Amino acid sequence: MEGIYAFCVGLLTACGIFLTLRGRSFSVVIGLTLLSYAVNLFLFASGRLKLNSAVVLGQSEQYSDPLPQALVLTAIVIGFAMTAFAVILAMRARADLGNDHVDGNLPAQPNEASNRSGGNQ
Amino acid sequence: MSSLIWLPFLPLLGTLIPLLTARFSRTTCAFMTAALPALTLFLILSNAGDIFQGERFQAAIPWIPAIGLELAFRLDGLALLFSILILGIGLLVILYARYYLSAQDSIGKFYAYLILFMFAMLGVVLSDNLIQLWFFWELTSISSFLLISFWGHKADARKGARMALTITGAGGLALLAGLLILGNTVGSFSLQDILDSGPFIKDSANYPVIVVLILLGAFTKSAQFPFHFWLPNAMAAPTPVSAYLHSATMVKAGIFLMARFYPALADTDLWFLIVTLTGLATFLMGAYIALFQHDLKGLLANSTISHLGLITLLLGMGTDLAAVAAVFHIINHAIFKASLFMAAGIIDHESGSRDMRQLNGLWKYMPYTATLAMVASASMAGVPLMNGFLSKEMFFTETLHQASLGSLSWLIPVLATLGGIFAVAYSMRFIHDVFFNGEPINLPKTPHEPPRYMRVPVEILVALCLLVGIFPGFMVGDLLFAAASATLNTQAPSYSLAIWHGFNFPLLMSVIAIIGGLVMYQNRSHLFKFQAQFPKSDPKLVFEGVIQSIASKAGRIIAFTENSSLQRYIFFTLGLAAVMTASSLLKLNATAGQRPEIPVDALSITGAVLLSISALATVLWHRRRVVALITLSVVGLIVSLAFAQFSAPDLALTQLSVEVVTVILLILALFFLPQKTPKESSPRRVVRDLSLASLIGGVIGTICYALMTRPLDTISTFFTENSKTGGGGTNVVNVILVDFRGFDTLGEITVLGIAALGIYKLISRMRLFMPSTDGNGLAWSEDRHPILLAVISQSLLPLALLVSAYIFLRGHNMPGGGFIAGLITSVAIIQQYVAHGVDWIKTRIKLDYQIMIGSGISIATLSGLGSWAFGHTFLSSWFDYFYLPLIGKFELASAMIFDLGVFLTVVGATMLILANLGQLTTSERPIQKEHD
Amino acid sequence: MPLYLEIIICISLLIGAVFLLIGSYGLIRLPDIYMRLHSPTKASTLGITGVLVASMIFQSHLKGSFSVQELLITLFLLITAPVAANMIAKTALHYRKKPLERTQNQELMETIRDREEPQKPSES
Amino acid sequence: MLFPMPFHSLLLFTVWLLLNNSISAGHIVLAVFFAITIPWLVSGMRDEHPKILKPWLAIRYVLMVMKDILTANVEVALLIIGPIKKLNPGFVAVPINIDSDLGITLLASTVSLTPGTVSAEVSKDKSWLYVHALHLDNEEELILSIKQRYEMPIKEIFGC
Amino acid sequence: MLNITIIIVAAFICIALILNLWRLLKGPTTSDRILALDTMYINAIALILLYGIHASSVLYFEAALLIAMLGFVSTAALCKYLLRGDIIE
Amino acid sequence: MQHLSIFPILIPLLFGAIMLLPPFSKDIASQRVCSVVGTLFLLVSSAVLLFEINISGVQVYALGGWQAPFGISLIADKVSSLLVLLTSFLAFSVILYAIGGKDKGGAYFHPLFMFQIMGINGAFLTGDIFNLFVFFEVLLIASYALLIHAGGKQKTQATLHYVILNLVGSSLFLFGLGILYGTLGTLNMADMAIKVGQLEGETATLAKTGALLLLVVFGLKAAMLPMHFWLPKTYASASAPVAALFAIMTKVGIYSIFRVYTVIFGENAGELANIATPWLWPLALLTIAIGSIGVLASPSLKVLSANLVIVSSGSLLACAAINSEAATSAALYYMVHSTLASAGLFLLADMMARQRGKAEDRFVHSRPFVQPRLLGFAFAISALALVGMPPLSGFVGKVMILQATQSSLQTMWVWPLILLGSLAALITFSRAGTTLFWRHNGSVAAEAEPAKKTEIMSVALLLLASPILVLFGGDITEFTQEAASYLHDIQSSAYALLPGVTP
Ligand code: NA
Ligand code: NA
Repeated sequence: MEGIYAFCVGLLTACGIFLTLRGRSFSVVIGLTLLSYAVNLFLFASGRLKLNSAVVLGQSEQYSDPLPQALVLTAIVIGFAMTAFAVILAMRARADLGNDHVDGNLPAQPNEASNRSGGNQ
Repeated sequence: MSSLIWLPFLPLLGTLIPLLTARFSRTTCAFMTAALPALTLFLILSNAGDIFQGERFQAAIPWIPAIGLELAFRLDGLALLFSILILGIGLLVILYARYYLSAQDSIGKFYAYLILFMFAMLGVVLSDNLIQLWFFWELTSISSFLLISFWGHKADARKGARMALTITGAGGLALLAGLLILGNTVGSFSLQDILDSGPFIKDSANYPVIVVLILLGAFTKSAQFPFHFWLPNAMAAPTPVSAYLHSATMVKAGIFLMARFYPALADTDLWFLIVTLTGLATFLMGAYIALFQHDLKGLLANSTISHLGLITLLLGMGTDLAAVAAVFHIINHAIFKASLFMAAGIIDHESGSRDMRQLNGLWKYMPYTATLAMVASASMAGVPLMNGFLSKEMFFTETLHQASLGSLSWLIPVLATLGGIFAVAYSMRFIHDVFFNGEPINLPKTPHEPPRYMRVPVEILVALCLLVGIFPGFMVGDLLFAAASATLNTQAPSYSLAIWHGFNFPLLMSVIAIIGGLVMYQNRSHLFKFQAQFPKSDPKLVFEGVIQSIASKAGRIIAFTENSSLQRYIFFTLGLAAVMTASSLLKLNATAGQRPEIPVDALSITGAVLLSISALATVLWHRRRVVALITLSVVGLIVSLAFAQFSAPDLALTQLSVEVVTVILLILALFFLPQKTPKESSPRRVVRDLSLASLIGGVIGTICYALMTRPLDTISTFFTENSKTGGGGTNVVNVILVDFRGFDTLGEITVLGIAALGIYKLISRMRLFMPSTDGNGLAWSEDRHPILLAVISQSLLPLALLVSAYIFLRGHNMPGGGFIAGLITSVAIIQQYVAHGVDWIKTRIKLDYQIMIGSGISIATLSGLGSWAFGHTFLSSWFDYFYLPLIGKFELASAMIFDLGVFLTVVGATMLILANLGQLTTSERPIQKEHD
Repeated sequence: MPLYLEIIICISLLIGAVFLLIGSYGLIRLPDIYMRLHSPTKASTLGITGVLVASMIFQSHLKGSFSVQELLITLFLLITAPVAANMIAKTALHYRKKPLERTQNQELMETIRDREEPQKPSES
Repeated sequence: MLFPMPFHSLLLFTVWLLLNNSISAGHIVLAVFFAITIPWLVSGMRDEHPKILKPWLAIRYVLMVMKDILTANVEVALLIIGPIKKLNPGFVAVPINIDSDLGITLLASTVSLTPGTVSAEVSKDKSWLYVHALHLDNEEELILSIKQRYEMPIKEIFGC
Repeated sequence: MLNITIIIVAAFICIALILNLWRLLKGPTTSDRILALDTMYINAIALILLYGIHASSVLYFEAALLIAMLGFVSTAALCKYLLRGDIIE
Repeated sequence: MQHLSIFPILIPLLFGAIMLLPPFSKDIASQRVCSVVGTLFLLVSSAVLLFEINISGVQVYALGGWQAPFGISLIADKVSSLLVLLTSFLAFSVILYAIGGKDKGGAYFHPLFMFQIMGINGAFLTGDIFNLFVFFEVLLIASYALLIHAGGKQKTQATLHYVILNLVGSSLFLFGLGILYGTLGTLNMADMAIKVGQLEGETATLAKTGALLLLVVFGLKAAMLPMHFWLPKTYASASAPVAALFAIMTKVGIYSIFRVYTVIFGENAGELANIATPWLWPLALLTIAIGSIGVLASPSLKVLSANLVIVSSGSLLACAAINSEAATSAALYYMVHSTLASAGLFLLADMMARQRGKAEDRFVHSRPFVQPRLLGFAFAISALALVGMPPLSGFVGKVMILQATQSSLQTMWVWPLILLGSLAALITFSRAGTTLFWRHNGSVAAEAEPAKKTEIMSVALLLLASPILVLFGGDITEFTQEAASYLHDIQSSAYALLPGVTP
């Protein structure tokens, strides 16, 4: 199980980082969200995985480590606050700078042809 | 002499006087300004007798021992000599400047700078501590900068001052390094210790470094080749400044430094080689260039360089007598050069020009001044009966005794004579070209004699030229001896100060110099023609050019590195992290540890597959934003399920609710952002990013696995053991949050509150582009508030609030708590916003979310403060069980108040963000009439 | 746990699972978005009810008291599922998603999309 | 007024006890507390809705719908796994005659939950309910059954 | 018996979830994806409740309840976005 | 006064929260009073705290009454209380400036300012590494919000970069924390310091990766190369009081490096002893170099100030790399000096920019100043302090750093860089000063805004600190020396803080 778990954490990290390295603010925000999932799972795992051992006294026979859980809770909330700020800041940047590139200006596009319509509907 | 500690500070006090007295008459100002330096001079002179007897005054009090700095002064012969020059000539300059400066110039500011500089110089020469010496050394650089740039509105003054500051400042840094190494080598920063450790220093491995660094300081300050070029450009300063800085003080500081460290550093081959060669080169070059200057002050400036070279050369020779000669020339040069500068200033002041091509035949207009100038330049030329002659004779004598250059040693006296020839020639030019040589050409003013008292300083100095020249022993004998002894740190050797030593070789050299000089001046036109062939380069422009090219190169480097590309910045940051972690991970032999693993089941595999595929899908489709959002939601859902599976119900709940709020937020944002992302990353960039991402992902995954498969001893048993008894709750995670680590939670809700405030700030001035169609040009639906959604949302609200209350109340003992409850409430309210719109809500509820945040944080904090009343630390919890008839046993805990604060902050923050974000559009967007 | 309880639990679990699976299967199988809408709205709702009943019985047994919390989940789902379906249908209509070829009264779709009254009211 | 929304208060009271699986005195007190405070809190956030005039009819209606949900679900499940070729989907416009939004919503929801139909839209003038049927045999029959089986009772319950 | 049933049921739900994901990835329309996500929420509820039975634990109910409540909100918001762009107007 | 050590956190927190509530929430005048009173309280209590610590030694404040290592403890020792006092003094001075009118142009300036102070003080005081993360986030989010204060395109753009980079940083921080908890099983820094010494083999290797991740995070905050890129634009675009307050932000990163890599991964960390040093060395030196190049390239006073911050970060990192008591002492002194001096320069730059019309603070010729003498004097003071020339505090700090090098190899690298850095600053400042004050055309600009009394007072306070640091340099360096030796002594910085634990 640990192997699968670790694989997922690594994959999420990789996905998050790849998106964070993109040029558009929305992709970056999505990347950061993925990264924060990875972070939370990682931090959680630092207390080791246990099944059927929720740390509610009297409800389980053995207990998992409650401390990382508390830490992850804090991290989730803080991550939410930060993501929210980043999202709105991205909007503000679009409003102020006219585009949604993280650098505030669009890179020179050699050919617009690559901008194919994705057609999501 | 107990006053020695505060003596140098007397002039410093004086810097305020001119600023305060400037509003009175200029004369008053000048006299008041002069008072303290005069007093200082008097106090110092009153001790001269003792010093002539060979005594040395020292005083020190500790200051900053950590850097070896103490407030330490010494008054010995050398210091006495320099103090007299600094203060004496300083006083004359004060008098002179009173007349020189025009009414527009702020005389108060000028005097203030001058006194500051005087203080700094005095500090340098009186210092008995290396660091303190450097301290004052730098002060001279700074205050001379102020003086040189006194006419800062002129470009020349600015550039000249900058150049002087840059060169001397750079030298100062080298000096600091040298002094620090010197002090560390000896183990003391006390000057006396250094002077007493000469042999030790010269034997030490650090000696070459020390010598080079200290000499760099000295050479830059004393305008030695190749650092000489700043000095002529410092002539942009008012002439009193030049008279002061370039005769007795600033440039002499470098000489002083060499003299001061003479016992510690001199008399080695290295010293000889560097110092004599530099001195010789400077001596010749200065003299040569001086001849070709058309600017009166330019001539004097280059002559100064030359004379400084001469003194340096003497100090480099390493014989005691050479040192004596050097000290003597220091005195003489100060006297005649100060008077010459002042004379040049008078000429400039009264004729409006310093250009020797315009200045001709001034004898007729200012014979008195001319006479003074002629005496002084005679001294500069080394004409007998003048003081300059005496020290030059000693110099020539010493050059003859040099053997250090081996078979080439004869070069030194020859070159010295050559320098002498040039000196005579430029002195001649100074006299003849200005006072005779026809009629003035196009002078702005008709020249005339200066005011009476403007001449006084010149008269005094010229008188000194003669007096010292004729009665050297009487005038400066004791002083010279004391200063020379102090320089040598031992009794000076015997020498004769007689005017006449009989016909000897040095005399011959003098004669050759004088005759040669006259001949050379006579035939100057050939020389000028020869010189005119060389391209002229203005060192100022060259220097500015160099500085500017350095700045622009720096600019290019910065523009290249800080290219404003966030992608690059992130890449570097993550790259460093990857390199650091990966490199240390290489040492991990086995990834898996000893801890038994949980067996894999199909459910988990399904979860992993769902998670992986949706994460990958998010990446693949990140340019189709809505789709990415949906796949992201799946990832969030699976993560929550994972938390639930691995025994963290609280985490699952929190993750779920945060997830929903985040998605709503992202959807809100999506409306204002482009619907799709263009494909703009080059394949190379994609490969690069993919590699980095996989590397870090791999590293993190590996570490995660390695951690999970190793046993761990944690502090957590304490929490499970004390949760119920100490924290009053059975949900240990919640008890950690509100009690054991409640401080974290307080910080966390503060973060949330601040984020909301910040977002409010972001929103409040946002001007948004609102698309009227979707990404493909399809107009939006006209149904603003679908009826089913509206009605159902209304019915859900009370239920949601009830659930929220349920989650809140049970949090302490079962999964739940204030945070999750807060999010549920927020989501329920947001749901109303989605279903009904802002306008509808606005008329119906009047919640001030900002107040909610404020009171939430306040309540949480105050609940923690309550414990102070009982003498406990902040956030100490309190709980008890109560029994009420009918209701039964129930628990009350301070943690619940804390949790209430959390709840309020969460609701306030989320709503402040979302409601305001929603509100953004309502005012501008045309409201369609609802059909009813 | 008494056998009869176990049997009941197992049966309701299985029923639930089957319907859940059918619901999700329909999502794959049905040819257009309008038809697919039916499958989770109905089958999955029933499926989840099965699981909820099982859970309810099981938890009641576990706690030793009557546990009906799960009814609340059912309540929520019953309330929200039609709205979700309605909203999704609206989006599909809004984007003029073509239904299956043989869908009857296709001409109504544009009317529905614009929330107008039907041009020629059905022959009622 | 202590109970601005008596139905909701009752619901909240019940749900609280349901959530806590308890009818202890403490929970009853809390349940009453929430039954009073929550409606009071949200009362501002509501449009006026018609009152339930015939509660018994309402209960009967709920039970009937539940039964229909069961049967409908089985039917739909069979349709889903059966041959798709046999399915005849279609849109249907159902004329409705209910004044209140709540009533329309209830009707639409019921339609969605019961036999192979999903409420797709309500017309602007709220006099038509558009329905998508998974298998449309007989259009009139469907309209009639919706109107009789569901619309009628709803109108009666709310008296409109 | 219960254990075997749980395994079977879990397998069913897993398959259901995979099918949902399939639809979610395949689309073809965003509406389909939202529908798939919504269905996924329902299956997740079932899974959690099942897990509660399996673990004989009462701690999972809230998670199920929350998914039921919140899943709808995000479905509604996504649909509203597709319809109007602006979800809070 | 057993609660004294939490005052520096609680005072700004409460004042910040109260300013969100009526009657303060809608009225800037009362918020200003509130802020001044709050920061004054803070200043006084921090001073008293420092005084007490100096007399009676380190204070451990167990929050919630839960003893270390189980609960969160605040550690008020000489190091942290010095930096808290520094922050409080800075806060007080900056708020004086802000109430001159810079607090307008957006909501919530005062509460956010307070929260930012709370975050910084919390980061200095906490003895728990996760709590450190929390306070980092508090100060970061407040800084994000303050950065955009008064709006403008540049601000938005710079903030976006700053925010995203720091979000990445926070993720790395949590990864690092996860690793450290996963290997050490504790969060209290003193406890970690003790447990680290017992790690061996593969667990030690794992812990090392965590420690290095934290180094990246702290390095990002401290503007360590190659993570310094964000700083110049961010600082230069920030509104003046915010930029001035930011002068301490990099120091939080530096402080954390000292705390973590001296106490936890210091001499006594067994296999993990001094793990940061090999990385810190090159990066610190390169940071000084790139900062100095930036100094030379600076086109305006604000950018110059920002680049000077990078140079000072580099110098401080070099101290961390030297890793000795003398170096730590030098760093502490230098931190105080450079924070106040650069804050003063940021404020000054703003005062000057407001009087120069369109030229603002760029080094181009412009209209003359309304208050040339005042500004000139202040400029000279801050220039001297920042270049590191006598008689101001810069030279003391510089000499202390130079004196702290321990081997000739270190000397060979550190000395030239630091001295050349000073030269770069000297060149730039002399160019800047002569241009700003003497290259004029036209008359005073019509829109020129003379500096207000409170603003002058604020800058005066900040700049006055510099000569005072020299004048009382003996006592101050003695204090920093003691503080440094505390930090390097595992007995007092770890064992003594844990009840019942002995080496
Ligand atoms: Na002439
Ligand atoms: Na809106």
